[in-house]
Amino acid sequence: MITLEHYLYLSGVIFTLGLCGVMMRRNVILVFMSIEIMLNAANLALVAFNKFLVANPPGGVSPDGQVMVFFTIAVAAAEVAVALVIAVALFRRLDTVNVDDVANLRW
Amino acid sequence: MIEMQWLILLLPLGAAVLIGCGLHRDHKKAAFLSLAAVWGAFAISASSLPECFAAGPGWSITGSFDWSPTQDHIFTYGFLIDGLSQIMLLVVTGVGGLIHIYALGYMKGDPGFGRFFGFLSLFMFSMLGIVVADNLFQIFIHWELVGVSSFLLIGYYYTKPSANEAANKAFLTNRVGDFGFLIGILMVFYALGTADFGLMAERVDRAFLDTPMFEVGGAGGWLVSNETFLWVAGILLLMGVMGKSAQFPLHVWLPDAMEGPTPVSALIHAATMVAAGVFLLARLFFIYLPSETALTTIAWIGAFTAFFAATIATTQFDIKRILAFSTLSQLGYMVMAIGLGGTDVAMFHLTTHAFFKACLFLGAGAVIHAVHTNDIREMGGLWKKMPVTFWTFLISTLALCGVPPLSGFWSKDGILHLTHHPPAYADSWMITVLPTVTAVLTSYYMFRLIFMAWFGQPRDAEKFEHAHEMPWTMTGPMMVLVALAVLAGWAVLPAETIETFRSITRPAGASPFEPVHLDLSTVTSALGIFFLGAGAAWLAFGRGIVNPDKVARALGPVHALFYNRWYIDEIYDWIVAKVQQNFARLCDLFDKKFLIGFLVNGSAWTTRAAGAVTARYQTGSIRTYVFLFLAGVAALLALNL
Amino acid sequence: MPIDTTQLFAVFGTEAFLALLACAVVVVDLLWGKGRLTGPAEMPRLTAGLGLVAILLHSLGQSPESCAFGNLDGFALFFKRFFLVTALFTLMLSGPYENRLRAGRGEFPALLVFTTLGLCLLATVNDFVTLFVALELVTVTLFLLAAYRPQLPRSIEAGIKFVVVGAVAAAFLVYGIAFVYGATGSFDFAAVTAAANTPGGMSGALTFGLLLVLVGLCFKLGAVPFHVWIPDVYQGAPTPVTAFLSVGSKTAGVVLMMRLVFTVLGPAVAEWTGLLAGLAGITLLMGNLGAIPQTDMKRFLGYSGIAHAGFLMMALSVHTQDSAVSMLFYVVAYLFANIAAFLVLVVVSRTEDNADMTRIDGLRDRSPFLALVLTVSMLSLAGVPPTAGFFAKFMVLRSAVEVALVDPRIMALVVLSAVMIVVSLYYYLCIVKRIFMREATDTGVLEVSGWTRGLLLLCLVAMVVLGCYQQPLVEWATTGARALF
Amino acid sequence: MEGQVVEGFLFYLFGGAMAFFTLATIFVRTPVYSAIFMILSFASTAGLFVLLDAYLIAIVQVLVYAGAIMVLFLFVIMLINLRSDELEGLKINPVMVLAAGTFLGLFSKAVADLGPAVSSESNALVGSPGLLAETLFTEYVVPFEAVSLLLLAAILGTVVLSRRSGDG
Amino acid sequence: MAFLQAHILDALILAPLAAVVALLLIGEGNRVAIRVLSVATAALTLLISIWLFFVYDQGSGGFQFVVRHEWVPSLGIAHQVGADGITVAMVMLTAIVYTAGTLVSWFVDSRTKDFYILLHALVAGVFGVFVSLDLFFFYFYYELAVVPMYLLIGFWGSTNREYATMKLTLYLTAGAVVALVGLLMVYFSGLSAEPTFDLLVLREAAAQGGLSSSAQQFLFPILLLGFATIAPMWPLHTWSPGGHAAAPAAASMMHAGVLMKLGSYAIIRVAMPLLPEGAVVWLPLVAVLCCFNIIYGGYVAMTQRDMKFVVGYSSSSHMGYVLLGLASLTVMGLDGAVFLMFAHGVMTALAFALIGFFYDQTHTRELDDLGGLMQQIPFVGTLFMMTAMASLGLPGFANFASELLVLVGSWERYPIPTILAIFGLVIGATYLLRMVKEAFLGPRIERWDGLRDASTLLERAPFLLLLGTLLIFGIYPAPIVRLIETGVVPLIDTLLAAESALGH
Repeated sequence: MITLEHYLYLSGVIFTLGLCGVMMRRNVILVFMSIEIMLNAANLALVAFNKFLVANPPGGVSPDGQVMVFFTIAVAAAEVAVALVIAVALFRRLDTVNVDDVANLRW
Repeated sequence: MIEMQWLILLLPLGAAVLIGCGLHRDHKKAAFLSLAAVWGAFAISASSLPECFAAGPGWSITGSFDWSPTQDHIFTYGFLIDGLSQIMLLVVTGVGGLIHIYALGYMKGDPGFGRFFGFLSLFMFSMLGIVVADNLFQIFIHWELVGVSSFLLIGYYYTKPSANEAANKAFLTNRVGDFGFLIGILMVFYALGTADFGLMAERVDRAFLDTPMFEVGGAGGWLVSNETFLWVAGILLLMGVMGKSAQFPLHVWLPDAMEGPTPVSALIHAATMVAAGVFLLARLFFIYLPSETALTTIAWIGAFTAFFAATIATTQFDIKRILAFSTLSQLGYMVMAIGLGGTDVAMFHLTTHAFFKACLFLGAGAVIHAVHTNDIREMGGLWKKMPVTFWTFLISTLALCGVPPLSGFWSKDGILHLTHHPPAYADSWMITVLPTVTAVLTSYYMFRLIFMAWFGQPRDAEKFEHAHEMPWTMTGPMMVLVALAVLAGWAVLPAETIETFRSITRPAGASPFEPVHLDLSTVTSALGIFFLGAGAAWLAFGRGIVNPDKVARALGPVHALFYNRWYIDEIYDWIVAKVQQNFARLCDLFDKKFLIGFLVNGSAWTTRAAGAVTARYQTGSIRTYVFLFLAGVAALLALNL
Repeated sequence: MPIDTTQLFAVFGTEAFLALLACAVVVVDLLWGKGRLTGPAEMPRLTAGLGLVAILLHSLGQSPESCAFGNLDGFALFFKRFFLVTALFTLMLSGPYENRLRAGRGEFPALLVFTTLGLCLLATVNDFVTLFVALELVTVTLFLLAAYRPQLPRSIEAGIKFVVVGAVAAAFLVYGIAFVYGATGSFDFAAVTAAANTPGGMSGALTFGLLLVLVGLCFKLGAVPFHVWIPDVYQGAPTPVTAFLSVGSKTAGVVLMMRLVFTVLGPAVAEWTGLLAGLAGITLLMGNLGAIPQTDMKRFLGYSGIAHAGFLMMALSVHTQDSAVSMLFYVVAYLFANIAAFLVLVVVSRTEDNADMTRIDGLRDRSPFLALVLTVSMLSLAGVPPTAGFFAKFMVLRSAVEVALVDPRIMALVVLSAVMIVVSLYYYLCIVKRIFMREATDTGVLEVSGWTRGLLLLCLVAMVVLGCYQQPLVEWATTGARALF
Repeated sequence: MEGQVVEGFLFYLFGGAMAFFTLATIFVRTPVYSAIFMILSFASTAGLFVLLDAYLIAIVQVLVYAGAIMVLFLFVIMLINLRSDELEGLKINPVMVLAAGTFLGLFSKAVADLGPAVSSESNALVGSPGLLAETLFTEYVVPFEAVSLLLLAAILGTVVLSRRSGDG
Repeated sequence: MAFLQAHILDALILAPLAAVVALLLIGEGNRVAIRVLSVATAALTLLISIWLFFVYDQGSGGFQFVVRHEWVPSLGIAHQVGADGITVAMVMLTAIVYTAGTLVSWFVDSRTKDFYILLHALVAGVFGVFVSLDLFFFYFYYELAVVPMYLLIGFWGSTNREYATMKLTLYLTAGAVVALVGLLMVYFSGLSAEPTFDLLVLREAAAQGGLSSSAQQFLFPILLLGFATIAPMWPLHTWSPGGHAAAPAAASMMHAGVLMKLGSYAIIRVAMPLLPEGAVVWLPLVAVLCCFNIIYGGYVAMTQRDMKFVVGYSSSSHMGYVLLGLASLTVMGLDGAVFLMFAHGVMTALAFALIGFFYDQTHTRELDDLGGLMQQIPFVGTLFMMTAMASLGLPGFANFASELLVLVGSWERYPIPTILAIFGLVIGATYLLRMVKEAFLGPRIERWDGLRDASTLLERAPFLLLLGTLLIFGIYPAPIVRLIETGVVPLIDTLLAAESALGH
């Protein structure tokens, strides 16, 4: 039987993979994509939690978790837009999208 | 009512203050003020003399005010004029006044003339404060003030490095003495619960004899027997005396102090200040009285100083230094006399010594003034040029050597008499022999001086030509002093006056001693001692029969020891320059390297380095940042989940 | 479920006005800013400023109110006003700076208003969904503002770093919210409070979720090790943005942390003392040490901000009412000091937008007034009387010592903070040293406009007055903090 | 019983696909491929959403996420036209992997103690768009408005930043 | 007038603060106005302090002129000022040094305005500390006094100034922070029913039994550590000599003269009355450490070649006597300690003023470079010599009178430290005389022929003011001793009661 834990572990693995992507990819676009993967994992967890909530109130379970996913997706969209415009600006100005090349502000 | 006696202190103080506040620029006014002050003080002191002699022992005039009143103890400042201080007052103001006059001539033309008289007045104030002090703390205050006046006067020629060195040496040596002195004061003060001399004398018996054990430094301090307590306290107080009266081993400053102008040497370092120690011992005799150990110690220190200084005097060439060592020696006599219980004799010798030694110094000053050298090897034959000075000098020398019937005979033989019949606690053949040998040495070195400086051929023709007799301002005081030196003996005084003098200068409890009688044996022995010493000097320096250099060579190390003042200065120099200075450097090193360098700067450096290291983690690389972020998350979770 | 719009407006009036204002600024910009209508180029900024003033006045008239969507209590009101003032100051601060922008001049105030909107919303939130959205509103607009001068490599770099770390933080936040939701079944703060305070209610999932939420907030506040973005972004971002980041964004973290710790966790926070104290300690340590070797003013102020976050975290770890009051006082003190410092920086960095420390060398001789303001600001940051910063630190320490007497962890923290106060004084004094004891390397004329001068004077007076006469602010802060309990 | 088997099969299918495509996204060298794998990964997620009765979300996932957002990514990738060979590849740092692993381990600890609000039994929640919409527009009206403003601000900001006429 | 009389202590703090504000408004170029205003302010505080000296009712003692303004009631903070005998003495000291300092600084030509602003701010802090009867403001003013010094030394200073001033400021702040933590612990310790910073309430509570003795023994060392840093007690003294040496004349005067006294004042005012049993237990440690101050400080002073360093180390040596007096737990010892704070403050201010005077011309204070200055600058030289004499404890100067009280007072309880302290007098004489000799005496050095002596009244006034103070209270200390004792006696009563309660 597929339980909540299954979904959660899947979500956790995906989240961690996203994290690894953020830390290990050089291409800033890929870094952003990895972040999207993390958010996606969170969405999965939200939806899964929503599904497995104990139906306490008489009116059943409200789809709060799914609503949250809406917001997450919207926010992610905005974030991506902003991130990408900055990436483009970076490319225009410095001719690179390698995160290792943007390490001049330090110490 | 405010007592007139306050003026004794206020006059010199006022003079000093006025001179200090600007009058020093006007030499005449400054000198006048200073003289007026000292003679005014003399007059006031003298005014109570008849009353004092009439009333006999137990007479006193007192007055005091609260100087620093605290709940625990009210420090007072006052005066106590009893027989002892009465005599001392007269000596100090009288001799002091004469020397003031002498200084008018001696210091004539000196750019610091006004300043000099200011210092003299300051000194008079300080010294008189010791004399009239009615409590221990006041005496300590003036003890210090005398020290500083002496410092100022020794270092009067402040452009001369040697004078400054000497002044510092004098001050510091005295400070070392005062170190013990103050501890002694504290011990006695807490043991008796008072610093007032009158009350102390009343309480001393009960306090010490009825309490077998003492706690030094209150509860938790050391528990000592009253005998030990008294001995320790007595020795500590004696340290003050050693400092001021230049007793071995704190004598080193006095010969160097001759760097000061000669009137200063005469006033401070012969007649008055150095006698303060003796005076103090007489003042505090009641403390010593219960402790024979302390008295013995005093006697030995005095006897040794007397001998020791005399040996050194036999080899010196600087006229003032010879006199200085002679002073040391004589002070040793006085201290010894007190140790043997003879305060009255000591005070008497103090008085007579003040006269003739002051006169000797003034004479020496005149010589120096005339020939511009201190070295007796460069003098010679001066008696023709400076007859008045010569005669006063000679008579004073005779007085010093104890030739009857001059005053020195009476006082010194009194002491010698004491040493021949010492009290049981100090009974030792050494205590008899040492002073006698010292007396022989005294005649020897004084006549060595006389022969070398005054007789024979002038060794330095130019200087000899330059020599001349002194103006009356200088010779006058010398003549007065020599007259006193001649007359102050008992020969010319009525018996009852002598008796009064003895009784008033003898503290309660001290048993009186036999006066010196002018009988054949005494005179013979006195003359014998004199001729022994003077004759030896005559042989070597008068007639040249014995070559002193050969003797010196024959004596070898002994001569070297004497000539180098028993190497005491060298030892002290070593202690100061090596031990103390190195310890100071060690402290400095500890401060600079460890406290500042290691702890303070070290922690600052560590912090800055830590800052630099911390900032290095901010690598600028995004992946590091995300990693750190994740690491933070993992750590948080690991610690709290 | 019907919505009572009157009540909704009573609670969210400020936000509504801000939204309108943001749109208005955009419109004004379109009309005037792009040269289509003749008028001063400052029109958008003026509009935003006047609007903010009006909204501030409106907010001053508001009284505590609450509805299902949000909770406008005394605490929220305090911070709304705080954010409005901050925004206003930043707007004034950006005046001298704006001339350097050739593009986006009009949008700058608009974005600022959007950020303020998010900040104000944050003060009112009582559920995690709104929290997340409002926080992202703040963060995303700040991403944009940080990279607002894409022609400057520094600015882009700041933007990139901010975006990456900020998005990761957001991901953690969402993930945490998801777990909180899973553990309690609701996004409401009240549900968490209930769950956390029932025996055994603090499940692993809830802890996990709350910790990740905490991480997301630590990111805003700048608590170590979630501070990594701060120095770089502060250094790279345009100076007014840095100022806004340092005050507004950080305070957003403070507000939410306080809500989380004091309200959401409630009594259960006692279990978090060690955690918070640990974070506070390491933040104090890293912030203060890191500030020492800095040579760029903005970066320096970034580290200084981390150090201050440490102090705020310390108050948080104490979690008494007194400590809450002290945090409110602290942020106000910090506001004035930082605004003053950044304003001076804007002036001295002149056209180059270079905040290297050599810029302030010899400032005393170039402009005594600026020197005075910057010095007082540094002293206030260092916590030296008679400045507001002193009293702020005093209050934090005071509240901490009370608990330290019974809790050795807090005692250790107090000791560390005492050491760090000294360390911080060192690096602030180094700035003072530059102002007074160095020769100026830049001899250009410093233009200080009337507005700038006025704002500087205001900050100066505020710093000194709040340092000497603290009672009114303490009272406000007490009113505000009381709402949390 | 049969439903459970089917559910299990579908979970493993979508879940496996999601994990695989995610891995591929991260590990593949060429950004364009990455983007495509990511779209596939998101699509698999949408499948999981369907399994969880979140139909509307699943649609949104496909339309907005996989559709709009990923297309945006693709656009940018094209725009930048990467010289992929020099940029690509992973910089695998064992410490980072360790940290990620630790995180996963701790995550599993949290999953092991989920608390009373959830049960292993799924509830009868039906992801009808109506219910979702009602909740969204009543209970979540404030964040909804806020998110709209967020999007507006983002648009405004991106417009400014992408303007070519810079300020130098 | 009655109002003014009641608020006289407030006026004391406000006067320099008003001067700060006024100076901020005066143009920088108007140097004459700046100087006159500054000197006038200082003179005003001097008059106030003298007036206080005479109107303080010694018969009734205790805290007088108490004025209380509620400040932050919720935290128990009130601006409360008041003065007992100790306060009056310290206020006099401050006013005297302040006046002399403003006069000495008359000739500061660079950034005159800034200089005076900082000086006034510093003095306001110092006055504040002395008159505060509220722990919060006590600390507030204390920090206020510390920080202006940073710039005073940093900009107008000399030798190694940036290092010295940073060290000094950080060191003192570190001490202050420790003290603050300690004060807050006392505040929360339950000494008073409600936590309050009101010193009068706290003192009353402490006298009524106070904290448990274990709590007192825990808290006292914290306060001691904090306050002893500025005292400065060995081994926390290293900020002081360097700081003094680097500071400009007026700053050294304020610093060594007044600021350093804040530490021991704080111990007397706060630590001892609030934690009497703690004090009884811990003061023996102070008695031991103060020996290091005296002996070690003296020996280090002996090796210094820079005159200000000599005086600086001598200051830390002298503060050892103050600490010894504090530790003595006798009326006499404590009288002496407070009196010595006063005397040393004036003396060391004079020393720094004089050194500053010729340093402005010679630009060196190295003893190796100087010599024979008495011939070129006899007035300064004479005064310096007198200062040295005062410093080495010569009767006639207030230092002697106070040191005597300390030594006599502490003998019963601490004989060995007292003996060492007396030996310290010997060491003191050694280095002070050596310094005087090497700088002022000896043959003329032509290099210094151009030196100008203090010849105008304006130049001489500050020196004479300070010297006169030393002499007046040295020759007749009874008035000030009586004054100080009104504050000391109740304190000692409390401490002795605590001691018997502890069963020592």
